[in-house]
Amino acid sequence: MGARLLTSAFFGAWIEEAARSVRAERDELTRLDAAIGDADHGTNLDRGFTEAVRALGDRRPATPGAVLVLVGSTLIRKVGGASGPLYGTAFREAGKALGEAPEVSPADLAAALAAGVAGVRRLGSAAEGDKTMVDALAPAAEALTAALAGAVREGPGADGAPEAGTPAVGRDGHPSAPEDGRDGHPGAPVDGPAGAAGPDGRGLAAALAAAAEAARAGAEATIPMPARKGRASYLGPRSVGHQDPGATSAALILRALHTVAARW
Amino acid sequence: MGARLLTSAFFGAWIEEAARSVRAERDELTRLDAAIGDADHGTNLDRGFTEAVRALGDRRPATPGAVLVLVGSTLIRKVGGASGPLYGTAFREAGKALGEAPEVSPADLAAALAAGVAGVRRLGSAAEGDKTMVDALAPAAEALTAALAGAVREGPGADGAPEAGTPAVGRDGHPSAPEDGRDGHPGAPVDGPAGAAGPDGRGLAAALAAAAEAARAGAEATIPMPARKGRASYLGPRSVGHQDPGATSAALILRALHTVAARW
Amino acid sequence: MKKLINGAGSVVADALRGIAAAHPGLRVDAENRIVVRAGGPSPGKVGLVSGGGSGHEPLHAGFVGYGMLDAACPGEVFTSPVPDQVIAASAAVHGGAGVLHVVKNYTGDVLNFQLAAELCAEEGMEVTSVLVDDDVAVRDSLHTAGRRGTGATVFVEKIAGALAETGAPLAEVARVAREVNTRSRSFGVALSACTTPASGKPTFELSEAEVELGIGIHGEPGRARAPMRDARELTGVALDAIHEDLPLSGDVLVMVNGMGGTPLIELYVAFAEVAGHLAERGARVARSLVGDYVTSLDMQGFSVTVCLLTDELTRLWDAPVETPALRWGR
Amino acid sequence: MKKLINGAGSVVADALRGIAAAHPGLRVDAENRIVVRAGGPSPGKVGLVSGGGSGHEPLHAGFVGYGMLDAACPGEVFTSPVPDQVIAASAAVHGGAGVLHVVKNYTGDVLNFQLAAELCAEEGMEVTSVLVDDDVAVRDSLHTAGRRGTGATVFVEKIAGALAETGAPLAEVARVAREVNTRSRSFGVALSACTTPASGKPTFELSEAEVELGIGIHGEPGRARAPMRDARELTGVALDAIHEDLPLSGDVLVMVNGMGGTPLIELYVAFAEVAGHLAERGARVARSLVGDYVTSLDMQGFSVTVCLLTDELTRLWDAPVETPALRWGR
Ligand SMILES: Nc1ncnc2c1ncn2[C@@H]1O[C@H](COP(=O)(O)OP(=O)(O)O)[C@@H](O)[C@H]1O
Ligand SMILES: Nc1ncnc2c1ncn2[C@@H]1O[C@H](COP(=O)(O)OP(=O)(O)O)[C@@H](O)[C@H]1O
Ligand SMILES: [Mg+2]
Ligand SMILES: [Mg+2]
Ligand SMILES: [Mg+2]
Ligand SMILES: [Mg+2]
Repeated sequence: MGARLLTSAFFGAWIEEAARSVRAERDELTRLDAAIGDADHGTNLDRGFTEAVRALGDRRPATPGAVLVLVGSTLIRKVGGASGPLYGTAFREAGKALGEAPEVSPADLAAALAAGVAGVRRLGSAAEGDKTMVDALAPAAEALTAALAGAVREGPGADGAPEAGTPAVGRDGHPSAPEDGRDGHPGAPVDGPAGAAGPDGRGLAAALAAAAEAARAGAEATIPMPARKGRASYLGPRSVGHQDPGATSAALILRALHTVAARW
Repeated sequence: MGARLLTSAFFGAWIEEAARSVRAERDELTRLDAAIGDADHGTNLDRGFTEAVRALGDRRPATPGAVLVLVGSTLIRKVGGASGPLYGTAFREAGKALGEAPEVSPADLAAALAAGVAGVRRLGSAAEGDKTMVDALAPAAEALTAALAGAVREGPGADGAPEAGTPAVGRDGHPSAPEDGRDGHPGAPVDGPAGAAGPDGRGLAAALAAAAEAARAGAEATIPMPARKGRASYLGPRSVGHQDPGATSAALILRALHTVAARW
Repeated sequence: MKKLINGAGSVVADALRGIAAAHPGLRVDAENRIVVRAGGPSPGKVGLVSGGGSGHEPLHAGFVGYGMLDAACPGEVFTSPVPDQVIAASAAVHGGAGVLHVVKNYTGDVLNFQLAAELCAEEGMEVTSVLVDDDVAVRDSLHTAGRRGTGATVFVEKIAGALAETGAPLAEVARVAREVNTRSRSFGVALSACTTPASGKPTFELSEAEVELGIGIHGEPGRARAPMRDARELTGVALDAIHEDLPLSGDVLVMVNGMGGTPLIELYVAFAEVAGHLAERGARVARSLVGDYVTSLDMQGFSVTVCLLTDELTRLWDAPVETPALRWGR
Repeated sequence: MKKLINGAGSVVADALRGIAAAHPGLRVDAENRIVVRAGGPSPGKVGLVSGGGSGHEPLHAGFVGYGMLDAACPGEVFTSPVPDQVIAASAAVHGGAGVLHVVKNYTGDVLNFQLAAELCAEEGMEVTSVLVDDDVAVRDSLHTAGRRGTGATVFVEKIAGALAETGAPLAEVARVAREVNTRSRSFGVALSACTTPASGKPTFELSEAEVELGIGIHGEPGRARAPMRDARELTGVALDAIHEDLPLSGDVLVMVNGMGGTPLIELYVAFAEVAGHLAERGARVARSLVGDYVTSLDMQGFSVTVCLLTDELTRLWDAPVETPALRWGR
């Protein structure tokens, strides 16, 4: 569609796509949580996003900020566990960062994502490398900001972005994402004009492709880590070799954002 | 050895042989009890006969009758379950029937066995065909009495008697014993003089071979019966197709009696 | 088989040591294998003795204490106690007013308690036996072993124990015990078999899609195998079987009992459905127990026991009791 | 997976209906998903609120009643409750003297109770939180989630509840709660994994020859897998781990807790060994609990919790309590 600015409908579509994706991967998320946690992450998020979609259906807020705050509050009110308050805070902080504007820019979205990640870090006091959702969220926020800021090189095109059907769950334990996607120099491709992700939808889609890819790679990179936060930390070294369920769901949610932007 | 009369040493040897045999078949007895009862018959009898052997070792009573009464009391005091009082009563009644004689005849033994069976019937109020130990004990007592009374025909010799190594546990559900073994006309062989089991050991061994075979066949014949007494009766028709554990152990104990007589 | 034990041969003795260490109100006589109240016999009070195979904990030792049993005789796992135990227990609790034996209707229990009662009588003790036979899964007939004694044992012991505590005579205590039994019925369902320490193997095999209906408490298979169903339907089967035998109405005492391996959350799910089934039949849950009271080692499953209350039974149920497994009012 | 339930989605709601039907002394607020004492808040009494994931029954709803909790907030299976539940529970029990939140140290419980406490404060309630973190299997460090809260929760809730019943102020109740936690340690061992209704599969696989040492209460694997051993050795591992962290001596309160699928006879076997191990270290079992108190659905295994008693703690432990799972003195 190529709309310059993002409306509350766009954010609503994101949440619907995220809910679909979480539902589809629910059992896989629970399986990952069974390995190093308590086997409820898929059920938790499925319950939460289903409720979030229902809440948005009951009264679709007029502004993007209000959409995300409502989603965050719903997750806090319905999920429980560690992921409920953490994802809830992420969405609430992101929503608050968007303020009351009826439409927001891609740069606003990037700032909001960064605010959300900051909220998670604060609440959970987890750093990157602790084997949590932060390991997927933080590189994704950085990648999005960097891509929109123009630090994007030519690449293999949109094909390099994760497809809706590509599992976010790593299969082999070897992160395949380029390392520079994690340190502020994303190597992921854009299909907009080179040098800058313009305000049009295709540029945003490309930047979100980079963010989604960074999240996927970040999730996969949790495999060799020993956990230092959350339930998995009780396992100590035995948590090594398993992908973090929260990082995996974070990658799913970022992929949903790209999917929606790509058809916007 | 060919001793004409049976001493308390003979009865002690019987109990030792029975204890060995129960120990060897313990798990099989428990397995049979698991199918239609509560999976303890092997453990129960193993505990009981082990204690009986110990009791006889502590103070070997001077008379056969006292040996059996002590064995019976020990079984009552150590086994519990249904089989404890029933086997205990069988041995006590048999012992009481032997009176205080220091040595007893094969005919006395037959009368004692019959008295023991009567005790079991009275206490358990089980009839033949109820799928209990009575189905092995009753035909064995009858066969012994009949064999000693002379109703014994020539047969294939001692080879037809059950060997110590032959499992008393039926394998195919078709009793292989001749029917006349159960109605007072035992077809089992003797190796003594035809027409009568004389008072010598070989005649007694032959008569006990008939009794043991009748017990084995009686145990096997419980397979197609629906149980009407004991725990197996709770299963109703589902008890059909399984050999009764108590009948099986009764056959073992009778086989032990023959084994001891054969080498007496 | 993995069990938290030191060996199959010492399970009962080891557990008795644990009971002794955990409950100062009980005295464990390891040599005689009996568990009695620490205080000794109460003069003028009828002594209550029960017992049966081990593997059903808290039954019976867990019900020894004020207002319930005076002594318990634990046999080997799933094996009734021997007469010596019952005689020793009876002698230990005999306070001059006679002794009541509460016997679950199994051939082994009946025979061993019978032999013991005869010997007690020879020693001059007045003994009365009450048979518990509440399990409707078993057809009652003169030509069978008759119904099994299961969950109602808890009701009989609690209510008779309460009456005995008032100083009532033996005949009265036996009368109320029989009345509880007459007014109570049970039905059990297994989702899995149990494994005895001695055999080390499940007593039967049950697929993921099946349940055993009408089980007893010794790991014996039930009356029938049926497809697995939800809690509402499984409790419905149990209530139907009970109702058919003893029409349910009025105030009832209900126990939803776990067989040993069933999580409490599932027993509460089952209890919700049982209460609903009872209400549909016009009966009202006046008193209840939810938990593990009469178990079969590690078996997964449940049993339901219902007792039609009278004012007297309700009053005796509510009377104070102080045992390891049942306690209120003190 | 075979479970006595109506469906994975309704387990918690169905169990709450069962709790409501079984315990007239409790009021279940199905809409807010909280369980409170039937009487309502006691004016001038500190309100005690706890909660956590379901699947640990009787924890927490089974500890609501006189002398213990005022309200429990059950979350989904193994999922901490949401702040709304905690807020509703706090409001329901607030009698003007403030509310104590007893929180087991899990990221989810901590975060949800924290958000709830902030919102309670905004609504003018005085709330203090006490963190339970007794599990020595987890290394405590600023750079980890810290020790888990397990069995000591029962001790904290009982003892703080007893003090609250005397009308003690919030700071005092919080002080004694923290003291119980400081003096208590736990260690758990699994013989089998548990199966959550939602996943339908055991949370881990364990061979016949292995145990998991240092497990928590959510079906998570333990710190290490080790060869299966007998009850004496397995309890020795637990006691060693506890003793290393908190030297054991004097009078202790001990709980040998079943994980849900462990037969009581095995818990008594374990208790006998625990008492022996304690005596070897010069500690004496002054008070004890043996049974299922903090479970993990159908998991087979046990945990040991030891609390070094003081006279005050013993007195408060002995004070009357009347809840579904713990009752004495009334
Ligand atoms: N302190 C933390 N900071 C950030 N993320 C965390 C933290 N603790 C846990 N998580 C995330 O939460 C995920 C688990 O969520 P979930 O299974 O829903 O909750 P719970 O652990 O309470 O069962 C973990 O995989 C991890 O990504
Ligand atoms: N009423 C009875 N009369 C005779 N034999 C019986 C009777 N009841 C049970 N039995 C015998 O006892 C055997 C079971 O013994 P056992 O397993 O040791 O005791 P329990 O049934 O108490 O566990 C049965 O196989 C049966 O042969
Ligand atoms: Mg989880
Ligand atoms: Mg048996
Ligand atoms: Mg038995
Ligand atoms: Mg959880």
